[in-house]
Amino acid sequence: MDAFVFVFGGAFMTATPLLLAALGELTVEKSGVLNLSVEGMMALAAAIAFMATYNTGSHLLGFAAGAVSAMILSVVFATLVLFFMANQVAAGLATGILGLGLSALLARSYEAFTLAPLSKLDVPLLSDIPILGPILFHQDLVVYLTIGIGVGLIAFFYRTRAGLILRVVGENPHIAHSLGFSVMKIRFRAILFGGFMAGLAGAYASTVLTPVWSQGMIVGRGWIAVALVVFGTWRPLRVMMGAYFFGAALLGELAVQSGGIAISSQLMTCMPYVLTIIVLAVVSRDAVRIKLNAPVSLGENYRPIG
Amino acid sequence: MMTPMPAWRMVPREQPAVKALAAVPLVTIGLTILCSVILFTALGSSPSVVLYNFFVDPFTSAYNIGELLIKASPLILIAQGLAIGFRARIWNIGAEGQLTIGAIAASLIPITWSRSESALILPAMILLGATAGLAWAGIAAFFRTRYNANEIIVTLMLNQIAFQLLYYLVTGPLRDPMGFNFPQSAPFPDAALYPPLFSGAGVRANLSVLITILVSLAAWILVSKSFSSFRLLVGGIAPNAARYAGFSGSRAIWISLLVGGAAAGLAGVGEIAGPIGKLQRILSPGYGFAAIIVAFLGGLHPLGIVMAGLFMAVIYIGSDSAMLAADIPTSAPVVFQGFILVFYLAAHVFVRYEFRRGSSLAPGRRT
Amino acid sequence: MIDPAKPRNDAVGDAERTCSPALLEMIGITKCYPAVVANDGIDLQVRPGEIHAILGENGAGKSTLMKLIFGVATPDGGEIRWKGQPVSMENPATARSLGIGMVFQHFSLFETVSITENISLTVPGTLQDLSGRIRRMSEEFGLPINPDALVHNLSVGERQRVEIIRCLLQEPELLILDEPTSVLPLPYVRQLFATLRRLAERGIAILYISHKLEEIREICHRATILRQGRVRGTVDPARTSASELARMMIGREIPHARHKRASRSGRVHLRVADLSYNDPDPHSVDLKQISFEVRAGEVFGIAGVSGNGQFALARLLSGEETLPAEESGRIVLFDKPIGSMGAEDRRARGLAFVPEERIGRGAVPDLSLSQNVLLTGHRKGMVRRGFIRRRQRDRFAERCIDEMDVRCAGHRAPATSLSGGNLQKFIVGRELLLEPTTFVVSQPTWGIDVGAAALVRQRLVDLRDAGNAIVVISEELEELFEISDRMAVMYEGRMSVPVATTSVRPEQVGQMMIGHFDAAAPRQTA
Amino acid sequence: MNVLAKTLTGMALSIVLSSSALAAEKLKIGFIVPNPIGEVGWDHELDRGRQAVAEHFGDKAEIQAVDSVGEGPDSTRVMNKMAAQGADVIFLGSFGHMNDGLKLARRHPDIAVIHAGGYLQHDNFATYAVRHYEGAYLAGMAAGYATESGTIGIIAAFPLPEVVGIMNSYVLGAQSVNPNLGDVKVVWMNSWFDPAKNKASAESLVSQGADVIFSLFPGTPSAVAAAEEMGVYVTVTLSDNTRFAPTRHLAAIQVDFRPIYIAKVQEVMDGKFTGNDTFAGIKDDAVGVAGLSPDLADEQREAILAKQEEIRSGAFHPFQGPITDREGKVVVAAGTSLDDGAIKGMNFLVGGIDTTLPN
Repeated sequence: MDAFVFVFGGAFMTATPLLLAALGELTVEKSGVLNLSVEGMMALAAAIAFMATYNTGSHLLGFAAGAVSAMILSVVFATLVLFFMANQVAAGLATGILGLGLSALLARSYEAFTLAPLSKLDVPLLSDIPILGPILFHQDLVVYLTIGIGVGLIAFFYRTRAGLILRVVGENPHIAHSLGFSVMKIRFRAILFGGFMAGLAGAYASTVLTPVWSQGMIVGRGWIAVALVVFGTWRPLRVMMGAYFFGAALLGELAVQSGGIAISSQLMTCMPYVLTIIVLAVVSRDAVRIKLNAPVSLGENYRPIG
Repeated sequence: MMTPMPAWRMVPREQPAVKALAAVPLVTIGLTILCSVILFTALGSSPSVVLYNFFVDPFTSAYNIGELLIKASPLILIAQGLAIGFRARIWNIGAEGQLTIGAIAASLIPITWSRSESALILPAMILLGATAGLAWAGIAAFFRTRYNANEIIVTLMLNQIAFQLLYYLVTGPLRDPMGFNFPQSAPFPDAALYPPLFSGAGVRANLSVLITILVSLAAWILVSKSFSSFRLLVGGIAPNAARYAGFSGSRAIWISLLVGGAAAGLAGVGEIAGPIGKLQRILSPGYGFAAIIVAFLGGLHPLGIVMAGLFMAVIYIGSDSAMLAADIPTSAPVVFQGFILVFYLAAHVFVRYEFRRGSSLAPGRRT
Repeated sequence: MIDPAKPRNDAVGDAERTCSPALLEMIGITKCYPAVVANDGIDLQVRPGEIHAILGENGAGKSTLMKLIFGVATPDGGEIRWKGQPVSMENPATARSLGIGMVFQHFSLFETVSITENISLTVPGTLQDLSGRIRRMSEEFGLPINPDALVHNLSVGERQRVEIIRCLLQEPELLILDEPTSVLPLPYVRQLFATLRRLAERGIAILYISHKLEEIREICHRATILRQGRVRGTVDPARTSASELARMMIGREIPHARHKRASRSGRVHLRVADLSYNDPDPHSVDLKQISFEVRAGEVFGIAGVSGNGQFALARLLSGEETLPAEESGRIVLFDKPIGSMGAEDRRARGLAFVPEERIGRGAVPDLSLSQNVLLTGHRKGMVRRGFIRRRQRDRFAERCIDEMDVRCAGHRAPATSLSGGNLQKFIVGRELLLEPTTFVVSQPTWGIDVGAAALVRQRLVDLRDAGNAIVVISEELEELFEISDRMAVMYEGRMSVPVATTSVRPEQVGQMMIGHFDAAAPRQTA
Repeated sequence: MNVLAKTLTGMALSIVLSSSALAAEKLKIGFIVPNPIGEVGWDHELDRGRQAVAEHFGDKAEIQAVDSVGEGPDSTRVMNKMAAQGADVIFLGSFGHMNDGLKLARRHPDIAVIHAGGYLQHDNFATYAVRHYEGAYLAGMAAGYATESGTIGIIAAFPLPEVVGIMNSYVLGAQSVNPNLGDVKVVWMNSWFDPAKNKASAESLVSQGADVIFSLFPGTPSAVAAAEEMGVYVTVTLSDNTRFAPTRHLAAIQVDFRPIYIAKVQEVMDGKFTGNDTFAGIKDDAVGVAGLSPDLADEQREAILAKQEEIRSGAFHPFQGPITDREGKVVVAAGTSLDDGAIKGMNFLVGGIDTTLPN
């Protein structure tokens, strides 16, 4: 394993929890809802998934348990914003706190337990290609599945009727309602899917990526996922590239250090954040592009009238 | 052929219901208590002991009340600043970073003049800290007004950058030369510390509490009486009307973020010149985020924020106390907080909406 | 009064139309809202192949009636019959499945998706299949559109075509059009009429909602007139004079109280010179080389169909939109360039403005009337050293309520609680109390009742008579003829040469509104 | 004074001072630990110390323990609460508790405060630390023996002096047994806690050719588990981590706070407590090497254990001159060894470490 493969191959794993959560949040935001509880949902799912996998030895059960737990939390959020019309920012933060607290409380006796790692899958023949083989075809199953989900979401948004309905609900819930679509139902499903994805992301972080449980182990990845959605201007492909870029940037920093290159490591650590701001500024300048991709009703609650 | 719809409908109230407004905290607390009884019983602790420690113990001694004030102070301070932006629908999520930068900047003075006893040190720190927090938030304002970059993301990213800057400074340039290279600055001289309000007795409440009271009073007067605040409000709830009136949108963004940043910076000064007394790697246990919740709990109203800040502080202090007295895990109070916030947000709907049976539309709506 | 339940054969020319049984029948339909009875015992019959007008003023209950037919709202009493069978319109889907299509006044189109995708939301079929059908449909009915285009990039006329095609794809037997020409430039109106006639020939019934008498007389076979939620008659519009229709619609003669004309000798208050402006909104037309001046003691009217640049011009005059500093001199107020000034600065120089949108622009819906007074009135002693003086503010609001006869629950009432007419009176009153020397008003009487409209017009004339300059932007030609001293017409971002109102006839101005600016050229006065 | 008065006074006193009267029989001991307590690591070892105190003193001590009280303004409150509840001894488990602990000690002269890792003392504020670097030398030897590529990688959080000291000692140990050792690579995580980054750091080092990695105060075992997964040897601070790398655990620096804790509590009971500093090492059984891999040859293992005894007896000092830093400057002259002050405030890197320290 050389440094190149480490950065560009490892970026897939590093990016996977970010991408899972970001694709979920993307879907939620496309429906016009801003859910800032991603960090909390990931933390709760990480805890539950870890406990499930630890006790059953099954990663599958871990992912399932994690996804369900985050979905339960997302139902709390959905109830607040869809039924009680609570401010979405506040509701997201409150639900997030609940998730963080529950994760630490429920898994407190599992502190610093570890799991057997998930084995990597070699794609026959392809993984033997020099450099590209180990980068692209020597990853764990979830990495491939995540990319699959991303591609599936692209198809969903831009090739299916349901995806179209979701997008238009995010653009204008009033018109969507007048055309007979249930804004509430669609938004609820989107929020639930966001919870599901954040759950997978948390489960991946604790049962595959690290694989260790520690309180607070999500350390801001949920927030990065939220940022990635804006960074990718609400386009799944760009979000996927952004997540990969972010993963590569995080690992690149470590590779540069372990290669003994003398750049201030703190400066390197800041780079992904600085770059996010710069890229955001560049893409946001094009108001038409933002207008065509950003869900116009993002953050506004909708109450059907009549 | 008529199909009467007997379903309940939410109808927005024309004015917030005063009765509901009073009921919200009661409903919230009632639900939270119910929930915590279940939670703490499940954890094997006596709910009554826990609840006593949560809600009564914080008021039982001068020391505890002092702690309450010193805990509430940064929360209220930051929330007052943030609320100004939130009313104008400008979402500053970066108070934590602004607090950090404010603290770093203010610490430069006592670190540079570590033996000074000048009475100017403290005012200079306050000024520098607030300015630095303001400038840090100003970055987000710049990107928003100049490049239309979403301020939520920019302020979030600026948080991370501020933390890295702090780590770099306390492990490098600003660390105490006499401190065995530990990651912290030299302790500040007394002239750089907020004087305690009640000398002796170990009560830590200090000048920052007074500053918070003053800022809250100022915020109250400004929000209820000032024209600037009216401009910001209009910009938030009816942007086209603000445009029509000639209230500048970018000015609202600048004011919102700068005021929020300055308040957070001031809170940062309050921490390093108060309970901490030096620059260290951890300055705030998430005040910047908790303050967002305080702002909303307080209904974005200055007086409400004071109440909400005190309430949050009670929970914090109470949880420390409950941890020791009832032997509950450290994370339990966080869950407790989460429940309170969720219940509050749910209960608050009754202030803004009333529930009616029937299928009628909003009143007065004709087509 | 004609009983619509018993069709009058002599009312309609075409024998086939009259003889066929009713497609849609409404019997005693009633719909109440908490504050008002919007529809009161409405009876209506629509037959296949007829273009049936629903004529009425704003607030007469037209739109409510359409919503009941289309299932957007449900009636409180009465019966709807479709092809003779009682039906219950639960929701728009029910209506659509029966064969009813509706084109709303405000289009139900999503900006960020293509025409085909928009249509696919309500019409079944694969995108590819739909795209082909849209293309065929657009050729068949002379409604040219490109199915793959994003709605975002479409003009208003194109959007309306999309809406119509969307309805037609569902093969409706009844098509409802709500104020279809209110947003349509005149050439598109011609095209629309041609399309509608073609549809009617194929046996599709059309319900045409409008308050524009000439249009109805031109295209509709029958007209049902509504006033205050009740049917006031069903007539053959082609055989009924415009004034008769108007009388039925308004309930009395149109007040033709012409105001005394002003002598045009005052100094120039407002001068616009060679103003061009690229509207960043791609659906709006750009302004091209607009020039005019307004003098003390005159009302200057700007006519034109919506969507020809009037509203962008209004924003540029009010200061909601500003010009770059080097172009500031294109708008001059009392010899002072103001083009790059903000709205507040212009107001301080005596320019007041009433926008066409009342809720959310002219007034903040959730705030009280007192607070709404602050929006523009803060210079009138309501703010001292940055602080609001409540007493002065409230007194101002009360004066405004008094002088304009605003019906409300006092100055603490939120703006939303006022009816459209009362809110407009309040906003106009507020701006008048600023004692402007130059007053720009956009759509002063749009959607308000006749009484309120008359009061507003009277106040504008009073302000003129006091020696001030007034600009009125309106789509209502009658209104402009009533109060303006000179007028110009806007068409596709250009403005005609202004003419004296007394020197033109409405027909000439109508020609100008479709771009024939030379229609009144020989007698121009500028 | 008559009997009645004596009785009344006694009753009053016993009511007023009931808690302290009880405390006279039972010593109330509070423990504050900065993080959640796991299976290994700092907080685990601190907690082991607490358990030892509980066992050793049995009925004579009443124990109160709180974990996850990090540094920051809130730790003060927990300390004060303990003090208010009549604690006689308070153990503070984080360097970050120093200033608040000191204030507490000043305010409550009757409470013995015992603080981990600080450098300031007071009459009733004692500090303790362990000579981690001694064990690091031994773990470094194991790394020197085990590396085949000659490349060792170190993962550390932030360049704190203790960390630098451990790193130096470790590298010196490795160099002492392996003359072919190449430059030691270092990744600074710049994060106090991030399991995923910890693991990625290990992978990064391995990708650069390291076949032995050293996880230095990681706060999480994820790098150790990663080493097992990648098949490289791992050495680690604080606790024996064999459970996380059953086949690849090369050596651990095992710290043991138990002797220090018991000694301190005994001092308090005997009234001999003073605000001194304890810097305990192998000699005091507070540090040692543990979890040595069976892959090490017997003579290698013996050499390591022999070196441990040399350090115990004082015959050997890891920072024994001559030692040169990265630039080749002599930082410890031949024939001398660093004193404790210099060790605790170490701010240079010995030659052969490929990284930089902030100034």
